[in-house]
Amino acid sequence: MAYIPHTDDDRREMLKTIGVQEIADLFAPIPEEVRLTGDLAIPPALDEIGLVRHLQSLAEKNRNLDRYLCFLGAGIYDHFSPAVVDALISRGEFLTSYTPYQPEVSQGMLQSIYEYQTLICQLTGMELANASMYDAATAIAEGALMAIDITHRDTVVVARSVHPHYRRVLETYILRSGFKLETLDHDEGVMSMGVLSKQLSDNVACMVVQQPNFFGNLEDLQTFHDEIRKVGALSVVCVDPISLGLLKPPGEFGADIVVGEGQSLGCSMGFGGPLLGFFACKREYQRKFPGRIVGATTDSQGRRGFTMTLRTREQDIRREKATSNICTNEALLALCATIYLCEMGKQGLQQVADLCLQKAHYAFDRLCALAGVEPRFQAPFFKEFTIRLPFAHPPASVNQALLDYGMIGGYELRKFYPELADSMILCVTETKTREDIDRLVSAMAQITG
Amino acid sequence: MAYIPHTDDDRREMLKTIGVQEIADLFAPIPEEVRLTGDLAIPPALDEIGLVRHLQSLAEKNRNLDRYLCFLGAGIYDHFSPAVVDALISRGEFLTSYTPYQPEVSQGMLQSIYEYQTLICQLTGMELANASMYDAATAIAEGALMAIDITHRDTVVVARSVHPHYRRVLETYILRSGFKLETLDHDEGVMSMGVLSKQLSDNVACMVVQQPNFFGNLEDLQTFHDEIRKVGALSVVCVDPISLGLLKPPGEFGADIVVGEGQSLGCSMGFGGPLLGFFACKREYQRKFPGRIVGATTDSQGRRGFTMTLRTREQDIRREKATSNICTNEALLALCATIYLCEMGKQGLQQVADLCLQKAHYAFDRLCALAGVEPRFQAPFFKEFTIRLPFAHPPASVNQALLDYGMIGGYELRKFYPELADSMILCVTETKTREDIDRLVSAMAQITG
Amino acid sequence: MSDSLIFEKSVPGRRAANLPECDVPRRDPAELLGEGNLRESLPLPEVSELEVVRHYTRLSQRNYSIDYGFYPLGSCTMKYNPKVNEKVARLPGFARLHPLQDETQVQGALQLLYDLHQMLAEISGMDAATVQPVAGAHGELLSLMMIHEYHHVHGSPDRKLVLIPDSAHGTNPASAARCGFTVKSISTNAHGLTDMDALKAALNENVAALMLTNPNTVGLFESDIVEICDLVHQAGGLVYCDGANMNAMLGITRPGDMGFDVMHFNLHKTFSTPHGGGGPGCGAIGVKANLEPFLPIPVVSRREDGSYFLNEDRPHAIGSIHSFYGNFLNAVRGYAYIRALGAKGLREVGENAILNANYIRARIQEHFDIPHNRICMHEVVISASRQKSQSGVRAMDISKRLMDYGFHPPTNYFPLIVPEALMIEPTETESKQTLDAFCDALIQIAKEAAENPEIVKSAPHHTPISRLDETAAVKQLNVKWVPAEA
Amino acid sequence: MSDSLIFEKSVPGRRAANLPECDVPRRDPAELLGEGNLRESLPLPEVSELEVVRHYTRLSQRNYSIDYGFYPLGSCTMKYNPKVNEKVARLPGFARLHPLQDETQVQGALQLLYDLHQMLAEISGMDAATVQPVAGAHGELLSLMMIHEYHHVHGSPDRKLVLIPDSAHGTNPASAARCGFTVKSISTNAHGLTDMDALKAALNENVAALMLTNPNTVGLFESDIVEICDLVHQAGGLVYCDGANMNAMLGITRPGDMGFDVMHFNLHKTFSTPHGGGGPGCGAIGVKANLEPFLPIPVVSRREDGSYFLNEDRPHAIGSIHSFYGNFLNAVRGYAYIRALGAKGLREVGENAILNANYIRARIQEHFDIPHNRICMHEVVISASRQKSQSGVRAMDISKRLMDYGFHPPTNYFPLIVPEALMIEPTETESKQTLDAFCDALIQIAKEAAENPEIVKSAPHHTPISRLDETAAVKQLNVKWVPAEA
Ligand SMILES: Cc1ncc(COP(=O)(O)O)c(C=O)c1O
Ligand SMILES: Cc1ncc(COP(=O)(O)O)c(C=O)c1O
Repeated sequence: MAYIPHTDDDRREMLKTIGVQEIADLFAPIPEEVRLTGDLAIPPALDEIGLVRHLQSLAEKNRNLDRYLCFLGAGIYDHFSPAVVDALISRGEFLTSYTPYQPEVSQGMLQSIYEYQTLICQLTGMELANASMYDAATAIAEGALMAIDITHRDTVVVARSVHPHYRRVLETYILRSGFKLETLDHDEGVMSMGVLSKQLSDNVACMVVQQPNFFGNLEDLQTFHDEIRKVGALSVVCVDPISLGLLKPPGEFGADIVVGEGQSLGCSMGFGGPLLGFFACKREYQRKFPGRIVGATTDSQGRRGFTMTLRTREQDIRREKATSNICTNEALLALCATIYLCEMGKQGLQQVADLCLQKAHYAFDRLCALAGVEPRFQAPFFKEFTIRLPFAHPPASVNQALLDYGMIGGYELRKFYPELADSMILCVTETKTREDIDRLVSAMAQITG
Repeated sequence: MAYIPHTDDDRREMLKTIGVQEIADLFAPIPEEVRLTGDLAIPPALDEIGLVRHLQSLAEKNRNLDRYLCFLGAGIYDHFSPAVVDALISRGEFLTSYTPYQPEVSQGMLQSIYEYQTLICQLTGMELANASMYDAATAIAEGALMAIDITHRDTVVVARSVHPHYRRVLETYILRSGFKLETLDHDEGVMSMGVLSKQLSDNVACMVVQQPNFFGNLEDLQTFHDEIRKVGALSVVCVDPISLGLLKPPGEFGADIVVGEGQSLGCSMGFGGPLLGFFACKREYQRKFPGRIVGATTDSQGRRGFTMTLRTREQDIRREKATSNICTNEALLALCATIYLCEMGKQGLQQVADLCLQKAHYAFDRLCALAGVEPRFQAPFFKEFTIRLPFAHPPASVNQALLDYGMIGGYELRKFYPELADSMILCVTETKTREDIDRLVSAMAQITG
Repeated sequence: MSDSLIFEKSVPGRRAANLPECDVPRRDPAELLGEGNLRESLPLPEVSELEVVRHYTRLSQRNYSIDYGFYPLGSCTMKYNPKVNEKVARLPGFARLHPLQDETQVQGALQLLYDLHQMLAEISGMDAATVQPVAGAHGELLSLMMIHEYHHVHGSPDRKLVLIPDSAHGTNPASAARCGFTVKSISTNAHGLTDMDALKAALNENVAALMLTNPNTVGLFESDIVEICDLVHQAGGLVYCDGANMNAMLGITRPGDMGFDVMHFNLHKTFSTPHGGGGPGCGAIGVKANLEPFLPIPVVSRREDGSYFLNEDRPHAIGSIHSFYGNFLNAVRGYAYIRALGAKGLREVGENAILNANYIRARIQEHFDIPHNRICMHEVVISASRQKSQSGVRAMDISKRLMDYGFHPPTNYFPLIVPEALMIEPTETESKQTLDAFCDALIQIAKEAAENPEIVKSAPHHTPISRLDETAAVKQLNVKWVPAEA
Repeated sequence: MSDSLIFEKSVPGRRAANLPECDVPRRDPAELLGEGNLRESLPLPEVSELEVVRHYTRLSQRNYSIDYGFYPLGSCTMKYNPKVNEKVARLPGFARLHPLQDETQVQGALQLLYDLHQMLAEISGMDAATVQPVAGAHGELLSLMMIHEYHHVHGSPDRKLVLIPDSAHGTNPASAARCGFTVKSISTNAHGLTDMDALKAALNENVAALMLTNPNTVGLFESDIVEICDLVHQAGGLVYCDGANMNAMLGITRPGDMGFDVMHFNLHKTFSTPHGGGGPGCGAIGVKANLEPFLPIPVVSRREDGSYFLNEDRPHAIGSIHSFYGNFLNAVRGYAYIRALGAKGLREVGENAILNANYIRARIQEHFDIPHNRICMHEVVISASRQKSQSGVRAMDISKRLMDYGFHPPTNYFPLIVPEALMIEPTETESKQTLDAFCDALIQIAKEAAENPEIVKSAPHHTPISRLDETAAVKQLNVKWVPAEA
């Protein structure tokens, strides 16, 4: 049962037209020695009833966030996705189309990509945005490689306050491409400008920074850009798109390349995938940026139409000289973000950002009022903050205890930041009510009391 | 927040165009004395996040059948609905359209109604089917009133082996329309032809029978039709559409009116609604049947098109002389049944019916092998059967116990059939595996052991 | 190009559904069911799943809808159907619930019904409500049965007369007849309102009830409503409100306060549950205390301990009109809509529905006859009489031409008392831009009717099919596909 | 008519989302974030929810898809995307799961990944697999990084050369360059297969790997594959299989058995996960034991007690190429597809994909040049050279004309080695009727090219827009909307 419509008569007629006796005759080009004789050793076929029951039983083995209050962020966020988003992206015309190579029959996808590119520029304050990258990590890596290509320099510097998983992927891409990667340590949870100026040199192609950074703190982007401009290095700024409802967009600090994770823009958490890497840069790099892009033009009757453009940078034409090897991207997630941003609109995104800010600070203030719980850093923060827990109640055990209160606790910093083993990052979004936060605080009080 | 797009500027301009100062001026025609002064006393508005959480909490208070094995039938069935059904009926073009009054822009709905009518005729062996009725109960009632209209007789007879809720609705409709209703008792779970022939007379407009009947047993439709024809009464046969994958369709017994509940055809249980009453009859009654109907015709260029037809029977034109007062019907459920029947197709529906038959008999045989559990009747059955339980373990207590085994037990007959208070009707459909049935049997063994 | 029928794509032996093998020992169906009970053939179509998806995806693209564009079908309140309601109606806790499960297992569902009934009563100024009726007409039928029982219990079973304005929707007289009442039509006066003299003349001890639509089907508020109700009550009759036009009253006024004894709501109009191509709906009714005892069983009741149950201990109940408890999943959608809006949101709906209708009236009044060109409620009824007399262009022609401009036509030829009627109901969820574009189109069509009537009479020109031969559709009745004789 | 942009429908002050009020004491954002960090304005559009629904519903209707019609885009395997996979991918147990939840809370997700890796390895004849790459190109990149590390660890870090057939997809050379390799093109012989002499000539101790697509992009099986692998291995290189065309091999043959060391799958081609307008995909890779140590972290491992965990204790891992574990919800869809088909179903896919491609080849061979007109695998590559020489009609013109017949065109101008290439991949889920209708259209277009070339050169005629000015799209680059200067 493989969704195949052919009846025996169909097959007979088709074999006759082809001029062979039976299907196996069509395997002639396949050397005998590599033809399978028996069935593949995989479980027997499941009918649709059995399949759904099996998948439901696997899903039931997971503790999902419809049943637990989630205060865990660190790159994937429990933001609210309005019902209209999934209702529209699940329409077959979007879901089951492919890259819009033929514009005359794909204006639906092409126009929505053009609208996505516009929204990302509006959000980030940049001049040009591509159709999408795999995720924030690979968007950072491709941005860094683009900076190397533009500056012809061989070294990338990344702040240690950038998400450790992003830094791991950046390292893999940069080292495997034969270039160098240096890390600038954090100082009390933010980049230290003093150390930065010392560590920069004229072989630095670009510096990667995250705003807000991994600990939730705001970096000083103005001084950062002043410093790197002194050595002619480009900036790659990874942003939280929800924060841009309130925060000054990186474009206004003169950022060269702005990337980020678009999961927060209406996409499901999906155990970490699929995700959406958005990518924007200055107009002057229009020959250098990776990925696809859609442009507006007109048809023979002067009607406006949209088409994939600047194609000569791409792999199917430039092959080894292409600006990136990306072909299939995260198009449906970009559509998801597009519909989310239109549904939120100007006032909605500001309101979501403000709700996150207010609730995170309400939680922070009430938690830090508990004996034994202290703020880990002093820097301003947006929707995530780092707290230090009492010695007797390390993050892992607190999180274990929180589970019994029906909550998923914060990110345990021990693994990538040994020096912060006693601390965890908590995240509070618009989906948490005051009562939810109060329940967290009372649970923490009891656990660490 | 009521999905209203107007800005203050919009409202100002519109009031100016209308020529009034403020909105309240438009309430002038509403007498002062009946104008509300304060707010309605209903709970404050919920934002979408709060709304979904609230509805989820209400839903969580119910024990749903994704978490319990359901052996309860009695009119609403846990049949399998392929994913393709909900995927297609939730498309906005079907979901948010209304009755296709304007054919040129509604061919999608009109053609699918024409296809629905064809499928119901193919299933029931009848010549004409309408676009849908509210549910099986009202379809029976309207069928009986149609028979009264055709025969000019004033009495309807209904077999007591018809679903008690259907009989209650039939009684409400018939008595409230000023006609008479008589009930023919069952004899060992089926109609007794002897009693039938005695009770029939020439003031009987029609007799209502259900196949399989409420107890799951097969009635003798051939003799039934022979008997009622003797007194010139019409037949109203209520059928289980899944059983028609195997059973001879009522049309082949010369049934006049065939109705039934279409929920089994891919529609969700939804705590008893919305449902689908299908309605079919002989071609000769084309002036008399209730509800809407779609016919094929051609447009000015000879292209085939579909349109609502035989309109003059309907309420918007015939008013008090209409064949029924129905306007809004169960159109989307009819589309659901249409897609279900195409997805199952000839072989699929036969297979579903056969699976139900085989599994119901497997369960019946194994249960009746238990000490203390006996078949209540001897008649052949399709997917439901009635068993008698030991005195010490009445149906209600057995069902209560089954809950702890993660199962929803059978229909307790006590309420409408006091003489069968010791019995329950169990239903086994294609959604139950052999292992599920074995679990039921072992649970029953322990409970009644 | 018209798409072929699913049956014309069928190929013997083709399969779609992926069904399980039989995992229990098989027995011969003939032995289990009796040879005579088995069908020889099952002539259903045989197509693949991809063909099913393509067939109905393509059909959906040839079906106008609210999600596609402006759908001003008068008296149907084609407002935006919120997607969040579809999401919550599909929660397993609601969709995967059997109606005969023990009450202890369905407390969430019963609580929702109970709370919805309370809110509907409050919104309408009634004392109780039930969502058992699944459509407006079904609610009319139930109400008339209860009125019939009321008079019976109050010793005047011979009140056989139901007064119905000539402008009423066809379901009103049809429902009355269905309950064994005789219908007497009440004329509409020159102002488009109920003719008080005709009413007074018709009132006597035989009158069981007056069925009144308010705002009426000419889109006007029955300003004498309080006096009308008093008159009927003094004559011993009850007053029924057809609540199809409730959208204009939300948060502004209430039928209960006007003196109505019973009314039906259309959740699939006023409370945004989707019309689904013609259904399912929900025709809940609200009743004053005098009619409460006659509500159909089961009634959702609440015990002291806060638990809910299906109460059938109701001696005066008129019986039941549905196999279970009505269209529950539409009750979930209506409940979600009311909880999302709250009192303030409901009032906004009423205000903006009335604003939008009057805006359209103001913008097109020079171009079309408006029988009663004064403040209207949620819909405006115009007439194409001027066009008809000048160039023979009729209401239907204007409707067909509107399709070429990308709009779904208004309701045609209703109410019957307005010649060449076009009933336009914008609803509150349409933007000013959309209303302006619609008015511009109507004004353009009025111009075409005057200068180039042919293009209007032969419309539509930009639809998958042109006008259909309706007479042939009746004469050569073809209501099901039959395979061509082999 | 083209639909206006969402930005052109924006009206200041309009709102869609229904968001909560702030239920905690508000503090001044400037005080919390620092004045200098606040943006002055947020120029996002302001529309209503109904406008969002209508805008994207109308846009979707102007977008060709598999759900709408035949989509024979070569090398993309546009087979039916089962709706059941969308249903299970939306279960809260998968969609509402955070990747950093403790392992004990996500055992169902880890088990699914573990079992999927096992099944992919078995299907491809490899020893291990990972779904961390989110597209084929991403899988290529990962594989080349692992090949690079493999040579490094085996003492030949200077193997800098990757041999790639001239017919390969552009992602192959782009990925190789991205890993610091130099690319050497291997020519295709007159039979459309790898030129063995050219290969032998190119093989030396500098060769890190051969990247080969099998079946190749001319739709033919590389019959010398076993010898090819041996040759490369003897020269100390590894052999990478571009598995984009795996649909032809399912259940029939396996890359692992041919000698390949590593391959990528495209779950969004072979295993039916939807293409989503260009993504998301899943470019899982399969590796032989020799490359297993270099798999990216974390690796989904299983303990003796049957529990699953994310294993980062992998000293030779090349690092990570994704922020978490790949496109998990597409892994769920791929997993569901394989479990639905089982071994027999997978074989049926391979057989019928090959049958359908050869049927099209046989039906149109008289009308178009077919460079290698012998048994093909899952796709057939034809050339419009005959038409071009006779009437100047090019492959692109034929593609545009196919739109007028209601079909999505095949892939154009790929592989580059076939002039005026049209790559047709029907997949196994299309019916004989659809294939016949497509072939009839192609034959009709061939006739038109001969008798009335203009109609083909000026196509498409029945699409929302005609051919676009691609040059202007580059010259007057307009890649975002900007508000008209006030
Ligand atoms: C004024 C009026 N009354 C009653 C009805 C009947 O309601 P339903 O279609 O829900 O049966 C309608 C339906 O359109 C109507 O417009
Ligand atoms: C032959 C071939 N190789 C590689 C790829 C790249 O795969 P993806 O688009 O998933 O990155 C493609 C994609 O179309 C292809 O056809």
